Amino acid sequence: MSDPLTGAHAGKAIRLENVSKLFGESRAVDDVSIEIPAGSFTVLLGPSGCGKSTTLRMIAGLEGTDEGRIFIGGDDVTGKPSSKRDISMVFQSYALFPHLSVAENIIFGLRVRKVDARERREKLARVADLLGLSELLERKPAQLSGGQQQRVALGRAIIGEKPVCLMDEPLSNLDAKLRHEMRVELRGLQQRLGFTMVYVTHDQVEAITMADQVVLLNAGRAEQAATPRDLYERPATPFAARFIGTPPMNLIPMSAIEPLQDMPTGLLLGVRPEALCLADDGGLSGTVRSVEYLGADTLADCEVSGSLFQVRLPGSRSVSTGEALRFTASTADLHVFDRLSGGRRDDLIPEIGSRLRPQ
Amino acid sequence: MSDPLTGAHAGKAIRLENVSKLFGESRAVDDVSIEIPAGSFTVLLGPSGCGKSTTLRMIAGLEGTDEGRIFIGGDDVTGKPSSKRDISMVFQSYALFPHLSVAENIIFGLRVRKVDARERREKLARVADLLGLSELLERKPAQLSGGQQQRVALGRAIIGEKPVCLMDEPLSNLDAKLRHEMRVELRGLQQRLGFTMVYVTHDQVEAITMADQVVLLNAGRAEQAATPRDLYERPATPFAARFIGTPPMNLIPMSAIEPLQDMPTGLLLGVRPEALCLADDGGLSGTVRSVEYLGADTLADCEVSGSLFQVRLPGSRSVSTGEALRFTASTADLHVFDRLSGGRRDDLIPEIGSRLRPQ
Amino acid sequence: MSWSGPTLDRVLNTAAAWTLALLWILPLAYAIWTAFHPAAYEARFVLTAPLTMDNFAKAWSAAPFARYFLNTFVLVSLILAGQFFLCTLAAYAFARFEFPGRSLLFSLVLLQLLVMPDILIVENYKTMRLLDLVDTIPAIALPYLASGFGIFLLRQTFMTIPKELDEAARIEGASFLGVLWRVYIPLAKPTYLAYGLVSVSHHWNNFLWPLIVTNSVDTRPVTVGLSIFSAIDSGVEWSVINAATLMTSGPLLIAFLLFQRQFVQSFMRAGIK
Amino acid sequence: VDLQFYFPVAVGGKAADTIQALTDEYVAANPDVKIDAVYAGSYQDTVAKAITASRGGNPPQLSVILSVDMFTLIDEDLIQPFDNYLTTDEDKAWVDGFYPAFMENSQTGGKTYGIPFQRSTPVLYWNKEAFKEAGLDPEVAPATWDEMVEFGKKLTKKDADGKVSQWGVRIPSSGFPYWLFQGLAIENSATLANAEGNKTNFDDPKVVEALQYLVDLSTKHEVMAPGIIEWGATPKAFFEGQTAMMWTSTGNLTNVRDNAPFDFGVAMLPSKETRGAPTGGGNFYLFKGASDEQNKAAVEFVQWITAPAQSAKWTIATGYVAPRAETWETETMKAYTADFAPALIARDQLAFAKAELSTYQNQRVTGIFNDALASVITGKKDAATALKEAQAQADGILSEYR
Amino acid sequence: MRVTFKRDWIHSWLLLLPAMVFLFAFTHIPAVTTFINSFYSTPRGRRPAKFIGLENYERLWDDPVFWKVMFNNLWFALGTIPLSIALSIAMALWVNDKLAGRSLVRMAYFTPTVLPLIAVANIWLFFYTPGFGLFDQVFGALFGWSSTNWLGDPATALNAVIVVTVWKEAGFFMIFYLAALQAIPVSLVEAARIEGASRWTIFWRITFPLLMPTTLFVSINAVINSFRLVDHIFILTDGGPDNASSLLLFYIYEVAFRFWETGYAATLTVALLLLLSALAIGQFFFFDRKVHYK
Ligand SMILES: Nc1ncnc2c1ncn2[C@@H]1O[C@H](COP(=O)(O)OP(=O)(O)OP(=O)(O)O)[C@@H](O)[C@H]1O
Ligand SMILES: Nc1ncnc2c1ncn2[C@@H]1O[C@H](COP(=O)(O)OP(=O)(O)OP(=O)(O)O)[C@@H](O)[C@H]1O
Ligand SMILES: [Mg+2]
Ligand SMILES: [Mg+2]
Repeated sequence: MSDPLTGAHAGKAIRLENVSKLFGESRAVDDVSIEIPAGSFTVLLGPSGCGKSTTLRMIAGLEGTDEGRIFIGGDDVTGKPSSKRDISMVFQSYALFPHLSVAENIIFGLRVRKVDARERREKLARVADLLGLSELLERKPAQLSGGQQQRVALGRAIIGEKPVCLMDEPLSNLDAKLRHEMRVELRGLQQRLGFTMVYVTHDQVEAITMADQVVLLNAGRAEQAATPRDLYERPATPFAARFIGTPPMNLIPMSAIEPLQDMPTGLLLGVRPEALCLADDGGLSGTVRSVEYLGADTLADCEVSGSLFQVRLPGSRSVSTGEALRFTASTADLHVFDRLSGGRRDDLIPEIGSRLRPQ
Repeated sequence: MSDPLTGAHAGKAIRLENVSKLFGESRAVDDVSIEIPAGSFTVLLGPSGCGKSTTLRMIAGLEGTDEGRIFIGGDDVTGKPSSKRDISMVFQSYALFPHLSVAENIIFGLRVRKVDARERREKLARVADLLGLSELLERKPAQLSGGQQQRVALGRAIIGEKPVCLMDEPLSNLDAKLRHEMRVELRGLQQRLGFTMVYVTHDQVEAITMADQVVLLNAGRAEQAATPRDLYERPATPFAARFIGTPPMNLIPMSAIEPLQDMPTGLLLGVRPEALCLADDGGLSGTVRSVEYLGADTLADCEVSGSLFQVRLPGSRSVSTGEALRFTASTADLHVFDRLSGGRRDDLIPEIGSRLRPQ
Repeated sequence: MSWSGPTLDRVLNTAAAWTLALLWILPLAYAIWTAFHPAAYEARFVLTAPLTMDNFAKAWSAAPFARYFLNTFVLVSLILAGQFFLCTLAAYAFARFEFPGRSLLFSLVLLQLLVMPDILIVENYKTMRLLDLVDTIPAIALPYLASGFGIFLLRQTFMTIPKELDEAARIEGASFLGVLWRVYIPLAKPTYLAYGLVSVSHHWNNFLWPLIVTNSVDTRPVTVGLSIFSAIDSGVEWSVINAATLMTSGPLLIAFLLFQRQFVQSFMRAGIK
Repeated sequence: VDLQFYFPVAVGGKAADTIQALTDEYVAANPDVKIDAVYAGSYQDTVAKAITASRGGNPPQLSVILSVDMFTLIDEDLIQPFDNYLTTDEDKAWVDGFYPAFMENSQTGGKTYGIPFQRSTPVLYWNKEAFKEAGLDPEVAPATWDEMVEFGKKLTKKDADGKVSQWGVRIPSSGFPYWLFQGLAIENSATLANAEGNKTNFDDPKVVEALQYLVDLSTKHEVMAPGIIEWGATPKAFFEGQTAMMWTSTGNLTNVRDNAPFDFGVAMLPSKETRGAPTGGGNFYLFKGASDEQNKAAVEFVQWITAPAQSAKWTIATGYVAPRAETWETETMKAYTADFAPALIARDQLAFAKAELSTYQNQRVTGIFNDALASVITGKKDAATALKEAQAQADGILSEYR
Repeated sequence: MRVTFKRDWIHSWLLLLPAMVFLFAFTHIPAVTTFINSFYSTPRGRRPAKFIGLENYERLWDDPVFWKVMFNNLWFALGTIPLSIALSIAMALWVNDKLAGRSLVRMAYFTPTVLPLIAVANIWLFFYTPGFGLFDQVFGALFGWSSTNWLGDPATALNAVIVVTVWKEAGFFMIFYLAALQAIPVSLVEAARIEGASRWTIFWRITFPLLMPTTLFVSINAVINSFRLVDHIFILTDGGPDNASSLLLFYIYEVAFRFWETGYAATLTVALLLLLSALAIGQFFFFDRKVHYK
């Protein structure tokens, strides 16, 4: 096929080596090292203020680094200006040029690089086609809906066929339906074109559905880098355990659970609401404190000897506050963390699992 | 208890009688009649552009009505200006006064109504306490996070103890976590204080989790008004069926389903992805076309003789494209719609259920 | 724009900015030089030149400046208050209401940008005479109160204020004037500041109309006092003129120096989040 | 009686103070009269203010305005002759007591419209040190046009590049070039306008010759800077040694005495066919629209302020030429001139002085003349053509007044 | 809704009433009177004004000074407007950037706005004076130039006046540009940088187009000012030599307040107004295509 936009531009790997960024006294990014394989879709995930944008902007060269080095495709780009890094970027606010038409917005970079008119036209046609923008090329950004603006920003980023594309919460201004559509579209595009994607979001659903690799950041530090499934199934820290999954994982000090009170202190037991199943007898017994009906599911907060466990039940199972429930979980769904070191204690899981088994 | 903010101000009922609104030629709201019981939490739900905001703004008096009449607490308020309708409102953008401190924002209405300083102080203290804003009273809105701004807007709305509170997508600018927290908080507050809430959203999760009554709007007309559970379990129209529930209900023409091909034409079979269970044999058999991993769940699109069914599976069950699956659903989970009249055909369900039962 | 070290580009820009700044401040620098040195050093710039306050003394005694200052202050305040009041009301109407005659009236306002009151001196003098206001401070102020520029500027600002704020205030029970007072005016503060500065500096320096319409020391502004030193049969005495200039525009310069940070920052904060 | 009286100031702040002081003195002595002396800006501003106020129906009773604006004010029908209130023989004698040169601009059609008050005349100032340096007798000023050229050549200092550090003479020509030029014209026995103010003689060959001489000073003889020469900067140029001689108003006497860092002399303007100079400055005018009583009081005030004692104070404070011979006879004046002899030169020159150019629609006609002079001085036109065109335009304007 | 509409109308008319009273009393009625006067002869004491139809306009057509002044004014406008706007943009960009000593520089740019033009004109008079004036001293010392009679030579007089005007105006316009620059989102500039644009490209392709609404506003002001700012001419050149530096308003002032030909002055005023309106309207049309409004 003669379409140069399809798989023609191979991605480049990105490496951050002990990168830090200070704003005044505070370390917005603190000694972060990340490996981003060429052609991968990597998501930087974390709560607001954890340094995701700052990290991304350092990769883009919009922000200088205070410590450490950054490599793109093996070249040290630490001191290079953005315009020399051969990357593209989509901003949260899209940063479309309001005075330029959609077409002019998309080919802005080509114009800057003095690509000749014929080539510009051809590429524009292809990109517009790909993104379904062909009808809108003459409009101004203000005349577009949010999703269409999003696509224009995307078009501007991919037309240059840069090996690396950076995105900072590109979907956060869209409504839920559109967000879902764009997720699928973005992921498809990246796979088709093969560039390296670094994608910032604080929305774990986005991260989990799109990423090859998720880098979880917390307070300026990299907490865990893993595939979405690993992150969900084997979160490395209590923070990761609570951050990934809605509703979040139940994380209870063992000292608060009767059968486990003689375990070493400082341990946390983790179990996801959806991993808890109702049992007729055995397991833990609790009282329903509050109920949230979600249609497909119902969430029940159950109190078990002073601690609250959240349990996900099918929407059709109606429960009411005050009701007594018994529930259990399979050993494979248990997580144990050491509160002090912050790490997993997988060695303890069989022991704990057996203790919680209905006697 | 001497707290006048707790249950002191009873809500007022709201009635819309054949209300219409024209913008030029187009009917943004078209002959809508709604009953909103006093003290209820009523959600106006619908896709973008369906006329939710316009309806709400007519209730608020910010927009005139072209036809029909509006009653609040039995009084015809159709011609009255907003300032005379004794309501409060929270805007999507919060509409906090950027030049005023949090405290001044909250007591804005009291000042306008020349409530004396002592009373203002007392009420402010109580509201701030209630919403956890006591530490922030001196800040300017720009110095607050989205969630805090939200609370300030809420404070401004409730301090006046108005019998009616209107909200236009108040949570749409917040991130997922915060949205969840605020939902619980808002609902609690309304129940505690007892005012009538009219709440606009396009997010069905919000509607379902919070509402006593959901009014579903579509293209300027009221499609269905019901409790969330009714709406989920017995949607009145194909539109309601697809709009409520994520992922949306599978809605397939019967003619495309082999065992049902001899049913009357123009019928649609509806079944929710979460109502489909894997079966070892019998039921429908299909091939997995695509898979979306969501952590707790996995969504699989299965092709059954040309039609796509979406099936929700537990996250732990790994499926891959190309795999063959068999699934079934209980008769109680089936919905049948007449495409022409747009109504339910519950009479046909037993028949269809039996046909789909594994033979 | 934060990143990047001291590049050549940046050095050149800084140098150019400073050069221009020096050129721009030259007249003021010269005024200061001559005002504090004897007349003999008007055209000779030697560092050893003796300092003197004589020029100020001479300038001060040439006219009742104390009274003139007071008059100017009253005049400028009056104009500013009047302009703020009239322009605010008119701008509010143009920015937020639909009413018949709107575009016609607005073009009449814009017309005032073109028709300078300075050309209409004779007609306006007749009006003042008719109103029996000749030789009063209000007479100096009246022709300038309804300023097309002010109305235009405030209208633009009001139009940028989000409509929800207006609506929120109305829901809270504010009347249409209440909305103006509690929402629009506070949010347009930077514009008021900028416009105020421009207006004050313009009217502080206005000369011909005040001279013609006033007769007595009790009503005249400082510029009339200043004019004693210019247009002189006996040649320009720069040291005295400049001393007088510094004296008369001193308060403005100092006010700007004091407020410039606030002034510029409030401009920057004008964007509403 | 209430009187309002506008006055301009053209020689610095002291003038305003002096007028105010004199007025106060008069009011103190005549409690039934109240005089409101209004400072009205420059001459230009004063006439604008007076006319605006009159048209607005609020004229002053009395105003000091340029003597040359007499015809304009008559034309506007704003002023009345003093004669109505100068009926006694004594009064008539008083009018005759002013120097005739000043009265030329103050009377027309046999009526007296203006009473000379702040009057001046141009004189030549020279730098004695520069003369000495150039090998000239420092005590002798050039007496003729030729001498001025001759001296000027000696006084002009040029360096190798042709850069001039000191010019010989400086005759300013900005703003109102006609005034000093008129000195040259009079010296060449030319009259620029008739006494009725309705005919000019701009294209008189003698005028052309005078203008040619002025231009030659720069172009041919190179003793004066080329182009328009700024009036206001002239004294400073003199102090700075930029020029060894300058022509300027007697109004500068005090300034030069106070600020010249060298010994200087003051002389009459040099002669061609005759000595000569125009007069200049402002007269009192009596405005219409006042009551008889006010007019009488106004005339009495004018008589008082031009009386020797007051006039002497005024002259000493400002450097203006006292317009009556008797003033110069007072002890104060004698003491002053003994101390500062140059003050006498202006008075002596009055014998040769003529009326300043003044016609109907005066500002417009002189405007035309000024433009013509400027165009010749800047080399845009030759003298004869420019003056001829100016004359034609002036005729166009003045014909209706004949 | 009809009810509220009516209420809005009355509110707006009431709001506008005070301003309109003043506008009519001191601008529109006098302006109309002026217009009517332009068809009458100048009243002179003994001869009242009489209707003379278009005679004043014929005179204007034949008046060489009018055409000269008109030409001067065009040159003046061409000299001041682009230069002061360009300088003010440069100033705003500099002052908006992180520049060493930013507030001092900003202050320097702004001083001309605060100083009275009449007083400042005297200072410039000194700068321009041949021989001992500042420019001659500086240029003489630096380049060995011989003295130049800036104000006394018809070739340079108007340009000298232009320099003073640009000096006076640029700082004033800078303020508007500064405010406009603050309103441009930083991310736009960053996006352009990522696309590889140089500072120069960013300015011409992004910043400058986004400043267009401000440029429209400023340039209309500049056009009006180029016909209005004449105070300094009184002191610097008095319109000379031979009207070389006279501008339309200065000429109107001369005709009205020196020659006292009010009829003709009214005619000139009408001409000025027509010209200004034409320019202002023309500007709107010219810019309207290029201006991007938010
Ligand atoms: N220009 C700046 N000056 C000072 N501090 C800054 C600046 N930019 C960011 N910070 C701080 O650095 C930290 C990290 O900011 P960053 O924008 O990278 O967070 P983020 O993870 O992108 O958050 P969000 O999800 O809210 O966008 C925050 O504490 C923030 O306050
Ligand atoms: N001021 C207006 N002028 C013209 N049309 C309008 C105006 N306001 C709304 N509309 C139109 O009326 C219809 C209903 O708009 P409305 O804002 O009520 O929708 P909505 O349900 O609130 O949508 P959203 O979820 O996007 O806020 C839309 O088609 C919209 O384009
Ligand atoms: Mg961020
Ligand atoms: Mg809406």
